[in-house]
Amino acid sequence: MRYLPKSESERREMLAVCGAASLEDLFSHLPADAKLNRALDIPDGKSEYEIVDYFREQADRNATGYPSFLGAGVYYHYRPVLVDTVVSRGEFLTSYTPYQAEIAQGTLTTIFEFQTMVCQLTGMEVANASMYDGSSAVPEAAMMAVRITGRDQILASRTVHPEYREVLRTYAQHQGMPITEFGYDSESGAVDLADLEAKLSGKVAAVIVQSPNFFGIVEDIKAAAALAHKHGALLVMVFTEAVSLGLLEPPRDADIVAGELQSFAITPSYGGPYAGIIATKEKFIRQIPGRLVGETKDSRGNRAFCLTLSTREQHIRREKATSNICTNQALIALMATVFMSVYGKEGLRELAEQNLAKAHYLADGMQKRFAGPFFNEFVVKCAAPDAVNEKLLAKKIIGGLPLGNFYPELKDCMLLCATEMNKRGHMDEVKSAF
Amino acid sequence: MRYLPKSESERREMLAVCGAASLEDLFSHLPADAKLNRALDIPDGKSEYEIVDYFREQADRNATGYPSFLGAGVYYHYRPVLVDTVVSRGEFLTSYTPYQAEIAQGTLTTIFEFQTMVCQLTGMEVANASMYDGSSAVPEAAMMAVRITGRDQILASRTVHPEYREVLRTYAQHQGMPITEFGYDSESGAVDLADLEAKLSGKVAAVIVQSPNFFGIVEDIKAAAALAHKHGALLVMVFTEAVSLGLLEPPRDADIVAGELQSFAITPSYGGPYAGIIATKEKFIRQIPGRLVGETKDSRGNRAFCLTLSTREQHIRREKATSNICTNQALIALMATVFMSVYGKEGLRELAEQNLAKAHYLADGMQKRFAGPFFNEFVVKCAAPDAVNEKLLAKKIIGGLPLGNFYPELKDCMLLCATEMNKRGHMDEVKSAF
Amino acid sequence: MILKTRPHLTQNEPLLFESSSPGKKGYQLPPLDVPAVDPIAALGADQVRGEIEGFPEVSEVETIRHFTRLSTWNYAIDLGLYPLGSCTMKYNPRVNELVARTEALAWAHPYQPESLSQGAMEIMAELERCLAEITGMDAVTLQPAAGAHGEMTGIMLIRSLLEKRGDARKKILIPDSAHGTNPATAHMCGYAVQNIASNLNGLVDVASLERAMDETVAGLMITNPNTLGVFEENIVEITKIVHAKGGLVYMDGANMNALVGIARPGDFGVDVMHLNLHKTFSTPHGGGGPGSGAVAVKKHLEPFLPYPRMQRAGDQWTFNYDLPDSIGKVRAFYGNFGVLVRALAYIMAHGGDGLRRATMDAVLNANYIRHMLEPYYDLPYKAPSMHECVFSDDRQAKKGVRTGDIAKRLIDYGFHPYTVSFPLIVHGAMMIEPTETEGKREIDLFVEALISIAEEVDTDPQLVLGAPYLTRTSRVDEVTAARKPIVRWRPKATASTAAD
Amino acid sequence: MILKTRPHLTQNEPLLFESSSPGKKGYQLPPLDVPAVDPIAALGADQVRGEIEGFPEVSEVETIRHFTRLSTWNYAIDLGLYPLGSCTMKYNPRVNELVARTEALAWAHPYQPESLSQGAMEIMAELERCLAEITGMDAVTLQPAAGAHGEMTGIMLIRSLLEKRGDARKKILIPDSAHGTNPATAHMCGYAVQNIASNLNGLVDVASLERAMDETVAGLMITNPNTLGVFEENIVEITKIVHAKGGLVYMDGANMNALVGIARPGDFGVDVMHLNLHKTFSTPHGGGGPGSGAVAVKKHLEPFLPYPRMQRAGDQWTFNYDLPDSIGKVRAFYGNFGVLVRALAYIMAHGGDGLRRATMDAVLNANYIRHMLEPYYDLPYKAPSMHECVFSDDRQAKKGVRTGDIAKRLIDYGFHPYTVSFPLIVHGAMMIEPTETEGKREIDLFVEALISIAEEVDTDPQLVLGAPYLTRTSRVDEVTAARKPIVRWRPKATASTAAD
Ligand SMILES: Cc1ncc(COP(=O)(O)O)c(C=O)c1O
Ligand SMILES: Cc1ncc(COP(=O)(O)O)c(C=O)c1O
Repeated sequence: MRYLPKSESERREMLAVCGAASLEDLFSHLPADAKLNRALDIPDGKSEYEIVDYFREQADRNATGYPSFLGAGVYYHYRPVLVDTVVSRGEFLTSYTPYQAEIAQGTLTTIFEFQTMVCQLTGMEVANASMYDGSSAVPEAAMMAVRITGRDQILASRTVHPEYREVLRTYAQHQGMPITEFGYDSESGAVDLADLEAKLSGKVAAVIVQSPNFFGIVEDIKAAAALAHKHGALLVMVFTEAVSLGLLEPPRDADIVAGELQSFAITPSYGGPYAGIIATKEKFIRQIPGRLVGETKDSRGNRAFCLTLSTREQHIRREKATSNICTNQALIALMATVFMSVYGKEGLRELAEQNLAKAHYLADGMQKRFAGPFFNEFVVKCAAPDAVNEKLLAKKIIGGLPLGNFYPELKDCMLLCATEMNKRGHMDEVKSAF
Repeated sequence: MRYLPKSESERREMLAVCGAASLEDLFSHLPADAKLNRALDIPDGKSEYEIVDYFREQADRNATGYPSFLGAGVYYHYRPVLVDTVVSRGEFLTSYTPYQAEIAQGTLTTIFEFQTMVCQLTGMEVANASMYDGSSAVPEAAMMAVRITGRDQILASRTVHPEYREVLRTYAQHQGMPITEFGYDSESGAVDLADLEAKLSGKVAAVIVQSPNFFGIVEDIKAAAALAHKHGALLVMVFTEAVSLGLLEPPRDADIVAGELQSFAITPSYGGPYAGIIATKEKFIRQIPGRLVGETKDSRGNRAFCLTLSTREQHIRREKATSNICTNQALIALMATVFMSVYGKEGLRELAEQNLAKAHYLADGMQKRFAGPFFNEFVVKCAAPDAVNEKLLAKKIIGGLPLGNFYPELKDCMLLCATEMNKRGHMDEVKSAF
Repeated sequence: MILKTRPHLTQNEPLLFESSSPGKKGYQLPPLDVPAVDPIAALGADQVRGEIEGFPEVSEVETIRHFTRLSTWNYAIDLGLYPLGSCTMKYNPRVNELVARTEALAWAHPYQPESLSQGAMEIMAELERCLAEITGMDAVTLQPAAGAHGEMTGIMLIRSLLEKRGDARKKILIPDSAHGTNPATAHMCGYAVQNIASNLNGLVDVASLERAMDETVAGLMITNPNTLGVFEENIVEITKIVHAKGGLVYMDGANMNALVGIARPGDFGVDVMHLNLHKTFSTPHGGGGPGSGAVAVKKHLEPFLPYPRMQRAGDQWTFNYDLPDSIGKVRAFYGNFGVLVRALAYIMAHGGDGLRRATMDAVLNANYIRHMLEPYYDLPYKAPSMHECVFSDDRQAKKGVRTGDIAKRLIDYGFHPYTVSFPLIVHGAMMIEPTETEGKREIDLFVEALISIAEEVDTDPQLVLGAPYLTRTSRVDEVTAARKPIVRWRPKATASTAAD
Repeated sequence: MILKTRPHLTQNEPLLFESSSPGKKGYQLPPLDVPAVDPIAALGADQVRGEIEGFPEVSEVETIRHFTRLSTWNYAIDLGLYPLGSCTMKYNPRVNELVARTEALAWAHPYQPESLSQGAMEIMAELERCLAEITGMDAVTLQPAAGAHGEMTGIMLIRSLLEKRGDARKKILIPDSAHGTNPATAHMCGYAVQNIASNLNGLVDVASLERAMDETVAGLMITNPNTLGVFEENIVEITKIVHAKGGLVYMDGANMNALVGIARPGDFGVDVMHLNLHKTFSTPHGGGGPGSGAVAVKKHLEPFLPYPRMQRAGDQWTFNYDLPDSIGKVRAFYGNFGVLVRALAYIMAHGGDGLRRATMDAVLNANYIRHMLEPYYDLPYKAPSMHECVFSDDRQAKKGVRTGDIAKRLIDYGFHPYTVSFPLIVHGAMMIEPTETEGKREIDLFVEALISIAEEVDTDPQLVLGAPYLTRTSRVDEVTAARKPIVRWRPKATASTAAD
């Protein structure tokens, strides 16, 4: 077998050293009732070419080449070719967590750059090396707030991505961390600050707000933070569309930022792998979950990087760790790092402005459900979202996300997204389908 | 521009050092009548994404996914994924000819391995680092034979790839190297040894025979070599289908082997780039064209490799060089090297046997034009080759090569090829089209 | 003698921020085909940021050089044996990278219509089937993003089942040899952790377990083979003890590379377990992720699995969200799909028999190393080894050389170190997992290196203490890093020279 | 001071043959879906070989490690400045690699029907158009595989035209500064070579040319800018002199990176020229190829171009083989199509104005280096530099240090050396071509390195003579290699240790 680099004679030599007569001998000490006494019911090993064919066949049963207006937490953006060039290098692809700093300075340096760029984008002071994704970063941020404040209640806006809130509920259920949701303003589509204020109390550890929110509306983080802070709670700002950070005022008033970098050259890949982040203020550094890379020196005095503050982590602190996370999303974070390097200061701005322009072109003349300012997504009213989507599918266009499942009160609404990849002609077709 | 790594301020600083006020200043010494006074008529620079779109659009106007039964010097074979993995490494892709051995041992070692494997396959003693392709290797081999023998005439079999013979004629025309062709046996499709013998004389430098020949027939190289040697001529053996070397007796009786390695994981790529080779006997090493890598030691006594015998080459010997070749096909030769490493001793045999089986399955029951033994190509008789191909095209199958253009006497014939990539079902469809 | 490496120059490289210059660009966007929109008009001046201070400004060639140069500072499987115990650093087949990039898979949106996602769903369904067969379990969820995430999912499943039975219970039992994620997970799921001391053979002490197991215990988290690489010989009895008291058995499947095709947790009493697809099933570790922590369960836990679950409706796959007992989602969407594609490609390449052969070669390699090194290093537990073996630095410590020092010296010999100081029950642990994708030659060089280091420790311990010498970065001061953490670049902090 | 590199360990690696073991496999084929055929029955026993002696037998993981390890022994553009004069080692954009692998282009068979090849043909036609515009010529053939191949094509074109006029003539004039391919090519085309000495400025001496040019001369092969990187200021006069005597002017276009968008050979009297697409148009050098040596001609040479020529038939491209005056094919099929795709992608990325800007940056870089280094190295010719500058080792030679030694020392400083000992008219030449894809930072480091080496030559010439020190392979003994050439591995020759 091509993945097993041994000849039969080598196996025999090695078995002899082990004092075993056969490979099966090596397992003779296993209790008989724990052993499998038949072959696995998995077809014989296949050649590379058959494997490629199989996945192509499956891919042919998926949509290909459909222009799409789906967003809702997963965005279509151009992917610079350099991204795969870099992450395909075996030195990045086939290494592991940089425990041994002396032979992992490549990975460590890129993570340090990643942490820095996440701080620059979010206006935070420290950022970790990545979380599984945006959705799981949210409960981790909430737990962090609980540790910091010593309080236990969480207030989450209903405009936070519905799946993120579901994940928050799952994580929270056994931690004695009650979650309360607050509403949105039915006019603007932004958080209902009055409802938030009403629900705030001295027991609240964190207020969680997303911007741009699930409806695409840019939130007033300053105002939400002011309310939270008034009650001694932390403000957790969530983002799902990282490209917006190229244009929007960073959430400097937030205490913790939890977000998803999928927009930064990470393919949609049917839902993952993506890369989540948590960023915060310097003073909360010891409560941050996940890995952190720090700058130091080697014994010759050269700048060097290493994993640091690992006493926060499970392999040292065990049940008292800030999180159980171990393997994170390093290679995906590297994709985002390369993306940020390629686009850079001017590029990210231009990219964000193109998104703004595209979405506003698409929205123009449509019946928008909400009046608040929006970035590259917006909610549009239509009697039968599914029917509109069917019409578009007939033209080989994938429409927007009908909102009825997540928001029963918005069952006559659809969330549409337009990015730099959407062409004007297709947008015109979408408009005419309503 | 993304390929120009300078900011405007850096340009200004550098211009200042040069004592120039502007970039245009750097060209002020060019005579005015030699200068272009308008912009180039080439559209504005495009983004990566537009470039990808353009080539996709062009690709969409080419055949995709058609099973094909074309061979005739260019063969469809599986391409191990490792090939692109290796040649995409910047260290191989973006380096040049290994003039500076101390920082090119990677390339040098792979070429040494390449040379060795070509020798092992062909039964020759030395091989060069590559030629442009198989077709240009043929005249280079002929010129080599002329230098070795001091004679000037070349006898080439009509069963050598017609395009290779055309290239031979082009190269030969101004070198006082007359080319005479000899025929094939109309029964067997192999060289007509009687015709060869009749045309041989003490003026002949080389006899050129291809095996498997253009009709797919395996030639009797031993017999042809015996005739050539009897008249003091060299025997040049040509191959276009390198996979056949996995199964066929190597041409040990030949003096020079000139061939094409396209079959070794080199995509058809509409005709190039491919990799030619020349291999020969040790005693002719100083007459071989192109680059050679040799083993030596470094000053610390470690094994090392370097370019060697460069006094044969144009940059030293100028008009007395063995050839004018400079840049060769190194990266493509590396593809073949990786291919040979992946398939190895057993794999190349199994691959060749699969080709044999597929072609014989396809040929079975068809009206073969020639009776000689064949490898993975054969000539089939049919009244109207073009009509058959049209019928197949309607089924999205690309048929064989009608032979009328190259061999007027075979205008009712088609050359068909079947490799490990051709599926039985498609072969059955081809059979039924005749 | 160092046989495997020679020093060679590598390029220095500053941070991206340090090589930026205003106006340098690595990107170009297609021209906008719609009217530009003034951000301030659209969003309000308060909402529009100024420039991203300090953000990189580099060209394309600088970007590729930056990351290429940095990459050369890394060790990787593609360069050699990577014997990090417990991490199963096996060869990552490149065909898996290719298929994961198939356009209609890589660019599939999780909310695209199910009718246009049948291929992706079929892939997930087939992987679930294979993993159930391999583990001997009844159902699999692919949602968890890594092993620890799978553990959390699994313990929540246990909790939900117990809650449904009427009592979530209080504690989880965990052997003291367990990985740190186990106790951390139990804690996140609202359980207290009770450690079970290992017996003299490094195994779960059945008597202690019996004593600890009562109706306040929700279950046992066990790793099998355990972190010493030893198969829990009493596993059937152990699971019976737990079950007898109404508890459930969670198995940490990080070490499944020792069992695939040989033994199935489902057959020896495990109720729920995770698999690390990035270990056993060869998906690349990528410098620390992504992974996948698929969780396999027995029938009785199936109703509690995260939603949605795939099910057949006629000839189509559909997602079922209507699962009232589900613990809920543990992450958005369906899992690390791109990782799942790779894992299935790996399983297909091996096939059933090939997977078993891989397991046998993995165990052969570990046993060979164990036998070759036993004369030189202390082997604290003598039970038969499966896929890894754990030595201690006991003999070398007498010369003042610890496992971490030997690890650093191994670097000079051209190898990534083994896992250092884990499991905690071995003082000065040296945990070696070669995996099946190492040939005899590479393993022999590794063995020779460790023997040579053992000799160095005898003759010249200082040599080992100062290692590594042949790396561009010598021993890194981790203490200072933690004392005053600098976790991001700032303009002022760069006194280092341009060519740093 | 060496600012750019630090030593780091790299993996040793034996040859593939040395790590083979019988039965190891790196491949698997799909099962045969037709009956197997007995080779001996089908071909005869005489025609069937035994096993391929010595051929590799290694697994997939060993293959990837083999080549990955070897790759780390190479320097490359992706690692830094590669200032090989005359080679135009510029950045190779990665998008070009992507588009060249587009399935329907990479897998197109040259004999597939024209109707199913329109995309490929359109790409070639568009590239021909762009190259004609850039060179100011009338027609382009893409068939030649590299520069030297293009030269051969071009000289054959000249010969064919002259033959058609009645006299092929005898000689080709070539400046003594020319690249070796020029005389070698002329010889292959049946011409005698007459050298034209350069004048004191390194330029073609117009008077000598005038003297040499007569009716026996078929033409002049000129390189412009010449190999000193100097624009032939009398080029218009030169071409007139040649034309006046019925000769033709061939331009070696290897240095077109100095002219694109600034000046066009077609406008200053050139009849035929080649372009090295692997230089000027950024296609990767790949360790020595593949390249493309497209040839551009004026109208009067067009009928002689290699067949087939593309032409329009309605809305389709077709190949025309019916060209009675054609010199014939110079290679099978249509050229190095995969290289052509990359070159067109490069041209599209820059656009007309971008190409001009690239030229200007290339010339700026060369002039900057020249100015910075002039105080330290002898500049034998003072004419203004275009895209490269040529120093000599004159000052350093006095200390016994030659250009080749300085080159080796540059390696320690983290750079690929410049071109050594070419052009021949400069004794001890140091030929430096930075290209436009180098930033100021990299160039400054290069300048500092050469200045530092100049100081080392003054203070410690032995240091320079022993270089390089920081490479895994120290100075290589090329003399022994040539004296008793070992150009292939043989089993007996491997006394070297397993871990070599
Ligand atoms: C025994 C064991 N359990 C659990 C884990 C955690 O898995 P992951 O890193 O995928 O979260 C690991 C990982 O190193 C491990 O070795
Ligand atoms: C001036 C000059 N002419 C011709 C050539 C030959 O080009 P190629 O190597 O593409 O055959 C070169 C290549 O180095 C060159 O520098």
